[in-house]
Amino acid sequence: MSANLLAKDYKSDVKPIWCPRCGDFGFLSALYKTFEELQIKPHETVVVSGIGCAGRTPAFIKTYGFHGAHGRLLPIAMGIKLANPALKVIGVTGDGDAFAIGMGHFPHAIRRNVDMLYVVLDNSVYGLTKGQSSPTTPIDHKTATNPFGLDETPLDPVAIAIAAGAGFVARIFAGNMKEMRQILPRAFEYKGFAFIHALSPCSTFYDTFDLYQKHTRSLPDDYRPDNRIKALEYGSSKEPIYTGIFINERRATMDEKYDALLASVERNDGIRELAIKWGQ
Amino acid sequence: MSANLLAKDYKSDVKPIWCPRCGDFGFLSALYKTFEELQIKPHETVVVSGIGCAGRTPAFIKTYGFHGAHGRLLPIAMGIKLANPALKVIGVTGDGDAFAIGMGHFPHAIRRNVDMLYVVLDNSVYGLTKGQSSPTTPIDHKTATNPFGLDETPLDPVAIAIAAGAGFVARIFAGNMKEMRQILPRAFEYKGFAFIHALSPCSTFYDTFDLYQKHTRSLPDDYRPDNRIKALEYGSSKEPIYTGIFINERRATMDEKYDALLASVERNDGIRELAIKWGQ
Amino acid sequence: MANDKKITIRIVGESGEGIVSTGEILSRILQDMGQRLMTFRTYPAEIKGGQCLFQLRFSQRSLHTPGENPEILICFDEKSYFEHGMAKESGILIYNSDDTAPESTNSLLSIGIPFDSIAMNDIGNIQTKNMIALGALSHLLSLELDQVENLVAKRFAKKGESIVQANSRALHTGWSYVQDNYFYEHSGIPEEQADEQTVLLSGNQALVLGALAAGCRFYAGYPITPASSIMETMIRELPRFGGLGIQTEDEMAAIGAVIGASYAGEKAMTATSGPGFSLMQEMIGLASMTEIPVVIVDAQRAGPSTGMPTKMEQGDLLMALHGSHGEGPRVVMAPGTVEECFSLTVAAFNIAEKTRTPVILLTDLALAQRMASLPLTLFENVQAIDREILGEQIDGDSMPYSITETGVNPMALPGQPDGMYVPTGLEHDEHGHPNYSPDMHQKMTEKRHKKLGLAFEVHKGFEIFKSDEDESFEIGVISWGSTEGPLREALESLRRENINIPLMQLKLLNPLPRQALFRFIESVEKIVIPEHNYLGQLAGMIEALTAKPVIRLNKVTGLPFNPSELVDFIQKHIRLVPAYHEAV
Amino acid sequence: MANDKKITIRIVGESGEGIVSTGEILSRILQDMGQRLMTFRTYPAEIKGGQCLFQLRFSQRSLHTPGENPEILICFDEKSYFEHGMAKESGILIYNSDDTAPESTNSLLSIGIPFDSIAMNDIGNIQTKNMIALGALSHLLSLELDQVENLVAKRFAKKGESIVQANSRALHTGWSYVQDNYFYEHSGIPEEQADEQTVLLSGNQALVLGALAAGCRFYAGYPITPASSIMETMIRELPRFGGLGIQTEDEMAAIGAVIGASYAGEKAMTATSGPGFSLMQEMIGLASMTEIPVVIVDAQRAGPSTGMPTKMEQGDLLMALHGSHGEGPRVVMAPGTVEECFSLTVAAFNIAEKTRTPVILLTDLALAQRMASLPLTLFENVQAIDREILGEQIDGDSMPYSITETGVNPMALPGQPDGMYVPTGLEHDEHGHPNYSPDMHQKMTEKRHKKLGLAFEVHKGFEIFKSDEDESFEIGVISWGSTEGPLREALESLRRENINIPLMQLKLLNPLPRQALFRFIESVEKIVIPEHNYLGQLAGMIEALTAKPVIRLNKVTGLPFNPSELVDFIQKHIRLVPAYHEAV
Ligand SMILES: Cc1ncc(C[n+]2csc(CCOP(=O)(O)OP(=O)(O)O)c2C)c(N)n1
Ligand SMILES: Cc1ncc(C[n+]2csc(CCOP(=O)(O)OP(=O)(O)O)c2C)c(N)n1
Ligand code: SF4
Ligand code: SF4
Ligand SMILES: [Mg+2]
Ligand SMILES: [Mg+2]
Repeated sequence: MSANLLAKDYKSDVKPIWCPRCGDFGFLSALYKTFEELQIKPHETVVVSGIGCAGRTPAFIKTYGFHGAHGRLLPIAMGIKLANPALKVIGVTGDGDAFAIGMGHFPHAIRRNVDMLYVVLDNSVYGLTKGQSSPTTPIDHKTATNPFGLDETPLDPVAIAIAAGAGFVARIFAGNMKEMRQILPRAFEYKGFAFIHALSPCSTFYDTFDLYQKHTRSLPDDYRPDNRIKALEYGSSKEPIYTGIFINERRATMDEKYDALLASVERNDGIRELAIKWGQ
Repeated sequence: MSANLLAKDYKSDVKPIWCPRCGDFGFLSALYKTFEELQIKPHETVVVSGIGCAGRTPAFIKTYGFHGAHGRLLPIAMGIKLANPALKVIGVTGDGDAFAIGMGHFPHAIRRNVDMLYVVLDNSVYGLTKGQSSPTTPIDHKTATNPFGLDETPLDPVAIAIAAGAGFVARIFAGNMKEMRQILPRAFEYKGFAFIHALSPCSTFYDTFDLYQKHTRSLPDDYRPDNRIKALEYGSSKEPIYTGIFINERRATMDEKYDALLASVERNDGIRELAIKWGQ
Repeated sequence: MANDKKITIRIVGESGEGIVSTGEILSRILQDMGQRLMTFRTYPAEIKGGQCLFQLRFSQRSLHTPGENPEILICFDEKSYFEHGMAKESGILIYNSDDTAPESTNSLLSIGIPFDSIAMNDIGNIQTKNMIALGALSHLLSLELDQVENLVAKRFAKKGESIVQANSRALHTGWSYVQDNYFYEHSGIPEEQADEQTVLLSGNQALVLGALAAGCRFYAGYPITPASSIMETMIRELPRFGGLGIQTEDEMAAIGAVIGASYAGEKAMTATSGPGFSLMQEMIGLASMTEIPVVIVDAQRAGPSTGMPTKMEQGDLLMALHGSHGEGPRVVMAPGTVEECFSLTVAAFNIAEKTRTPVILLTDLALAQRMASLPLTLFENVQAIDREILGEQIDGDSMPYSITETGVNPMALPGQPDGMYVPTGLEHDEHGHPNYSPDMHQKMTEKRHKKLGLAFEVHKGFEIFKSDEDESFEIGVISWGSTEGPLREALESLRRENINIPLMQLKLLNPLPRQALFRFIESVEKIVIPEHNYLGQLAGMIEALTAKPVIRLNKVTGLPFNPSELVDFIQKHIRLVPAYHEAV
Repeated sequence: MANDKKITIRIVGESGEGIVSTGEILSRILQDMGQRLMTFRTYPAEIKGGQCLFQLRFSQRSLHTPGENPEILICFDEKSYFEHGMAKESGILIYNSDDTAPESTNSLLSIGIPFDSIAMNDIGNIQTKNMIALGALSHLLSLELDQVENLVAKRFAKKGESIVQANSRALHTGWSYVQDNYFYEHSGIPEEQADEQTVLLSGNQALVLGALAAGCRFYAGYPITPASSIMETMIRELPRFGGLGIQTEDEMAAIGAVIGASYAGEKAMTATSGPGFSLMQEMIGLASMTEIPVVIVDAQRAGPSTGMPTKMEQGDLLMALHGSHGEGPRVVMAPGTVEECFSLTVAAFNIAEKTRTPVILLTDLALAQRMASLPLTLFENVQAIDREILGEQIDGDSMPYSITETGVNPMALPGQPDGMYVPTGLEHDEHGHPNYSPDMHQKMTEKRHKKLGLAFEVHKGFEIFKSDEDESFEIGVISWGSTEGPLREALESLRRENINIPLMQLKLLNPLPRQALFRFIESVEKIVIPEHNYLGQLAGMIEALTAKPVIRLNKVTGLPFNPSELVDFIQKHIRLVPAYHEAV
């Protein structure tokens, strides 16, 4: 295990089943490279996912992983991290999985500050189930389930994350490899719940590649990721759509608090003694 | 039905089962009075709830109602409103019901802009199940499930509602009848999804009455509820805790969009014809 | 008489090569020609890649299955041949001679066509491979090429003139290739028209029509294979019927909205598949407890968990009956055919409204996606039953949950003066007020269960297929859901060998038509129950009810039974002593 | 010999009057005196208000039930008397003479004490009513008043000296009131000590001890009656065992976290009741599919929906077996006693770890809250089984899901080099890679089901109670869960009338101990199955398995069977021809 690992060493022998030009390829490739850069230990890493095209990611990576149920990535990831805090836990999934059926867990993972990286590959559509609306589909985009444009105002995941109090919030675009390579290592280094909103076009059902190419812009050089109100302003701007790190603030994580507790608490003296304590 | 209805006419013959001094009494009484003030028609009103002490509210009101399942108030309320847009739909429930198990529906009801009033009676604790932590319990408050202070940063429901794009967001304190009487009628008049964060102490498991008496303050007179960034600043202030209307902005509601669609769409020519259209 | 002739055509290739659209176009043409069709498809769960199969069978009579070994197999690559090729010697093979020719073909005639080179060199568009194949097929079946060309043009009109042109050229090239290089004596398609007008519909389409015909005016759902197309169609069509369909954030929201809408007076439905159905269980209990009529479709797929999202199974029967905590009775129905996807959906709504109980409609992936020719008369004179509304009947005695003789009370609808009540998931008294007294719970539990019996006023719950007037049989088969088709075909072929086996197809799984079941079971010595699940879920129910052991035939491969394997199964088991299922 | 004497005491009054704390203090005192106890409580679902009952029974021998008609009834108001008073003539009644005296008492001796006026005027604190009662009781039972005083002082120490003082005065006043005004010849509590050391624990406490003893080190849950105290205790105790317990945002998160933690190597558990259990179903299927061992406790309450949150029922058995879509096998166990709440929890973990399958432990509200005296030896030498870890065994052949003889593979744990794999809810091959081939699904389905059989290596799955060496019986009873206690008491009393009826208590409900069941059933002519549900859920399972009809005894009132009603039931049914359950 001591030899230098290359990006390709992190590829599993399952071939991605994604369509040609799917945005998820771009992210996956940035991830492999970040693994190489940081020399991430495969056996101490767990990539957890939900269900969807994006949710297939763990199968393509040669680390531990968990391809769970639709919308339940965050609880599973939390359980893994709490059971073994030495593990590096990375969640990767799609916008439907994260913000529709999985929405209920999002603010809670944030407020618990579970130490993990959570990347949502947002293509603003349901890819795997073939083109229905997702919580981030723009109103004017007609889909299989929005034939009349009756749809709803799209959610702004970055705004929600900031409002819920996340300590690390960033946006990347799967078409911008250079920036992904800058941001991913910082997200990896962050201790706590790091959320990355990854714009990752679906070439088959909603190709927004050119759109994002045109409308995304990196945060200004003098932007400092330490002010929530400002973060909200930039994070929810529609024109341009900013990419970069909106918030980067450290606070105690769930496993740190738990470690402190374990260190402070008196050890038990066995089941029999506990039974006596309760029962006599 | 034409005679003037008094607050007491809105009381059902089920007596509230709440503990003495429960904050929910204050809200309920303000609600009865608002009904009287606005001469709300009992049979055109539906009070929907989840499960919990707060969730018992519909039983005490002589209108239509629905005491549903834990966390599912919003979908049920949406179904009622869409099936019969003439109804006035009011959701009343507790903080656990709304922001723990029911969290996943909250941003979606907001972005759909379902025309309803949603009041969450927040006592920062699970009342009915006897004193466990809720998503809004402060870290330093020890509960049956937070004996070590390992708990998480409490959620800020007003911030989440603003980030999700709600058109009407207010906070009231069940101990401030005067202000409730001012705000409730405005929320009733609002067309769209109106969210009220109601501070309503649990006298049995977490009595915050004095605390809120001391720390709440009405929004400054010159506050204008038309700016999200400002709303977030005031809404998430911890000292003082502001009460009042943070945001009040009109946008098209789900039923309005749907009405427009119904008016524009060509009527069907029967099942047989549809079968022919599809099948030949 | 060519009347009874059935032809099966199978098209296999890599997903993305236009397998399904070729099959669908061909189906439409045959439908236009007055044939009766049935189709089958199976494909991978991924968006792109993997082997894919489309099969169609046609005849002038109604069909029970989409056939087994094809008379004609079109095969775009060798891999597909090995996955989906012919099992025994039969028919004509058309293969891609630019790919490796299938090594071990069992076909009587092999036609190699260089699809890739023709598409690339002659037509200039690799996407037209499937049109070349369709042209070749048209020749083999002596279809009117004009007609084929028109249909193809219509289907691809949106893609622009140049695509339409390329397709036409490809069709002609394929046609000529066979004409020029092979000699094949085809019998052609019988001219004689089937006697009724039919339409070619998928199971999901028929189900949507049933819902609309029954008066469903609210739909809420969440995408999931194979139920998504129900949602997509309902959302598109409902406004034209004055209703509304929406996509929600998850399945719990979907069933919640449906319960709310029905409480407020609309007939309402949701459709999902296994994982979503599991998530709905708590809320189904709420509907049962509050007595709000709702219809829930579970288009079963292979489980457990995410399972095999594009394969069929019948694994959810027991969950449909018992999937919620406590005992919240529900009616459970299962259509066996595409036709019943229509008629049982109507019945499901009628039963829901009549009994004020959730009704679960169990279909499966194969049935949802199967296309079949249905008589147009099916869609005429549909009887929709509406719930009893409190209306003018209000008097001192009428309470929302009073314990009546049938157990059912008229519903008050919000908006209606003086009918105010608050449904609750808590146990309640006749006013709907929470009440936990021992007596009340016992009585209300009985009331909720008793209502189910009313289902039989809408549907008798079963159908028996037997050819003669025999009164008793050595063996009898009981089935539910889409095993009906292959079983009928299997039993018909056994009948030709003078083995008479009656089939009882159950349509109501809860409540079960007990008396008919007892009569049927008394008429047979041994009971065989074939199911696409591991446990023998119906088998267990029948054993519990009748205290009679059952011979189980279980297949969990994700693929429907073939009539011939059923014949083999039955012949093998017919001489065996009934035995308990030995697994576990 | 006073050995066999059993005394039952019932305390009833309005919720909030200290009914439960009086009962608990009295129980502790009796426990200290070497008595064996069993308790029962029932109370309204509201936080305040409604009638509440605490009953305790003690003896020098182990008890099966908390008794029926009390020897002593303390009653704080007339309403409580009518809801929870005495059924037939028996015992002593202590009533509140400041309230209306119960009109129709069946008691042999009535003692009226003006609780309100004494509390207000003599003690100056209305809250001390229950202490006056406890004082009176102490006299009737000739308890050591000092001892009672000490225990009360300890319990209320936190509330401050003045409360402790008031309580003491109230105790003395109650004691004197009876001494001064009534003459009652009491036999006193037997001096003789029970032969083993015991502890008084609730079902939930015993279950928590079982989990800790089995090595559970991760807990995640969501509040719900009657499971909340399991969570609260686990959260408090786990850190002292090096583990962690958390409250999650809902039940799906709870089971998700538990699956994640177990995948990462910790033995993990969640506990809930009906509504939460319904919500967990999809994820239980995931655990089954990915073969991650987890333990799920469903403390059943009366359903459906929110139902009666403070009442007991056995309505979730079939959901425990079949509540998820597809067929994701789970092991289902049900303790019948508080003692088994400990021992079967240990077994549940052992089976989960051994079979890599979710194990569901069905308790119920009455059992969860029942307190019983357990021998301390129970907590000694507990055998915990750990999952097989991949460890050093890694070689070319070891795949995470290879089809082994037992069906079970050693688990690789994240952190362990070279064991990397990705569990998935999709059907998968032996490497864990998604695979939908017909063969693979059939094989993997078999593998997942086959493993269940290993459960019997941990627990034989049943217990048979019969008094003699008879080989065959006219009638035999089969039961599961907390009906065991009243049944044993009922059958013991029948035995005294020379009616010998054997009882088979099932502890493993899935897989069922078939061979033992068949043997048992062959030894009896008729089978009776009493259950607290409407359908007769176990009854149906037994009928399906054995093809033998069952006499069902169903009670859905939210209250446990009394031995005497079981005796009546059995005597009534014993002469009847077995009949199918007629409901539905
Ligand atoms: C409980 C449940 N409901 C529905 C589905 C069907 N389903 C699979 S993936 C998916 C959504 C995919 O969309 P997204 O999360 O945006 O991922 P993408 O495919 O776009 O990457 C759905 C609805 C499921 N597997 N489970
Ligand atoms: C699915 C489900 N899980 C758990 C419960 C138990 N339960 C009832 S009310 C409640 C929470 C009550 O807290 P909150 O919503 O804050 O209302 P409050 O009682 O404080 O007014 C819970 C967990 C339930 N009824 N259903
Ligand atoms: S459907 Fe869209 S999201 Fe899915 S693999 Fe294809 S391009 Fe990617
Ligand atoms: S427990 Fe708390 S929230 Fe519930 S009724 Fe009592 S005071 Fe109100
Ligand atoms: Mg997506
Ligand atoms: Mg609360």
